Amino acid sequence: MSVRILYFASLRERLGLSEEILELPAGLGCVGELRDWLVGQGRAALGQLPNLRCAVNQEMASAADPVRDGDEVAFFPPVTGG
Amino acid sequence: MSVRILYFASLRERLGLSEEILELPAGLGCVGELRDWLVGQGRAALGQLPNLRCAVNQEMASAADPVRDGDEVAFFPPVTGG
Amino acid sequence: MPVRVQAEDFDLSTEVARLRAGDARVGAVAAFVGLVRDMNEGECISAMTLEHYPGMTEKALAAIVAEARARWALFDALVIHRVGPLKPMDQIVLVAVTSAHRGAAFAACEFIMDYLKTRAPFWKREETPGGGRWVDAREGDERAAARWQDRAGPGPADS
Amino acid sequence: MPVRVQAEDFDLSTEVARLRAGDARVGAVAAFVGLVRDMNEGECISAMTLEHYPGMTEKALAAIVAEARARWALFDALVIHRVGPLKPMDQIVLVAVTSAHRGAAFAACEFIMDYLKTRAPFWKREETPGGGRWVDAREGDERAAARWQDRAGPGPADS
Repeated sequence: MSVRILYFASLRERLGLSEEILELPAGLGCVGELRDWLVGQGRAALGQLPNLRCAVNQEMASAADPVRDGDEVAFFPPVTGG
Repeated sequence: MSVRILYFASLRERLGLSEEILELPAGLGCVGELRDWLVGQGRAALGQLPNLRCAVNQEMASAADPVRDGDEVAFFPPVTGG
Repeated sequence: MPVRVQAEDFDLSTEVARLRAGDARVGAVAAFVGLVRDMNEGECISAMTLEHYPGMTEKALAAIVAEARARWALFDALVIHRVGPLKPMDQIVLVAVTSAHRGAAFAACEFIMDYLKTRAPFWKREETPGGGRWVDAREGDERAAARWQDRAGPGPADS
Repeated sequence: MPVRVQAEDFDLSTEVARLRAGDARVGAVAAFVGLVRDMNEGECISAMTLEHYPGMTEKALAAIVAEARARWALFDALVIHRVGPLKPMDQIVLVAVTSAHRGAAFAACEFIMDYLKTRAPFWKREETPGGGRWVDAREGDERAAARWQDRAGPGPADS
């Protein structure tokens, strides 16, 4: 399945990457599995950031939330607006 | 002793009076005694207003607070600004 | 002067800009504007007159602002309260405070309004279809002011 | 539109006037403005850049405003948040709400700010003498937001 992945703020800078569209292997069911797979694919910063946050289709998500074909998944540090 | 007395809002309207300077009899020691004396002098509305409030020299006061020569004493209903 | 009692209207942006002018320590401005409503206690209001106690009003407001500054880490605070004839949608009161953080700003601004409502000598007279009437004090205002007696310091957002 | 994410500055009076335009039911406006400070965590700040997640940011802000409107009796609410490069004393964010009474207005305005701080995808990067740094999330912000989970309804000033 194909997923669009976005990175923001310090994570974007560390990865040197703001966006990628990846073909994921079968069996990647949830956000936590996607994160671990990305770390294995060389996105090491994803495993180093304390308090990594995630959104699926522009809604805040947790590691157990499902990832489906065509989803937009974003990883980022805790927000600091306002 | 001589005291300046002010009335505000509905109390001013009921008395038809906003300010008077009165020579008080000896023995009037506190705000409550002054109020009762004024009622006896024909300022009946002072005895009819529930929750009558008072200030002595522009500070909120209670019935037991002293009244002295030259003081400015104000009577009024509960405040409703803001 | 942090307290003004005036017949004239005021402009929110102008007052807030003046309050924080040149002070780059300010991270938070909390502001409140009270307005004349066209209905109160189920009756239509066509006009309002605000009476006050000249001299005492300014002192009472200054004391409330001083107490807010003693309780919270504020850089500045402003109260403007209008008096005289007003009509629906007119501005009545502005309270604005500046602080480094929002917790102190919100708390101080609400504190000043709650105390103003119960301690500053203003009285509202409303014109209704049935004639003029003096507004009754609201019991809820006393309760709102009483809340602060248990809350000496800053809230959780100030840490 | 109650939510705007923009690079441009805003004017407090203009926005508040628009929010309450023609609505004589409004008795209370609570407004908050967040500003860039020239110091943070003990370091001098010469400039700041605000990054956001286009699309999600607007949705998150709209959801926060909708939750505030469900909790309190508001007539209207507005959030403007700037993005891009900013400098000390610049305005970052405006939250303004209108209500009949001040209790609801204060609570809703502070609620929106507390939730915005922890749920809206914005990130600040500060320029300091030692170089650029991403601002760390503050634990106090999480606590400030968590307070509202126990507070479903209006406070004593709304009675």
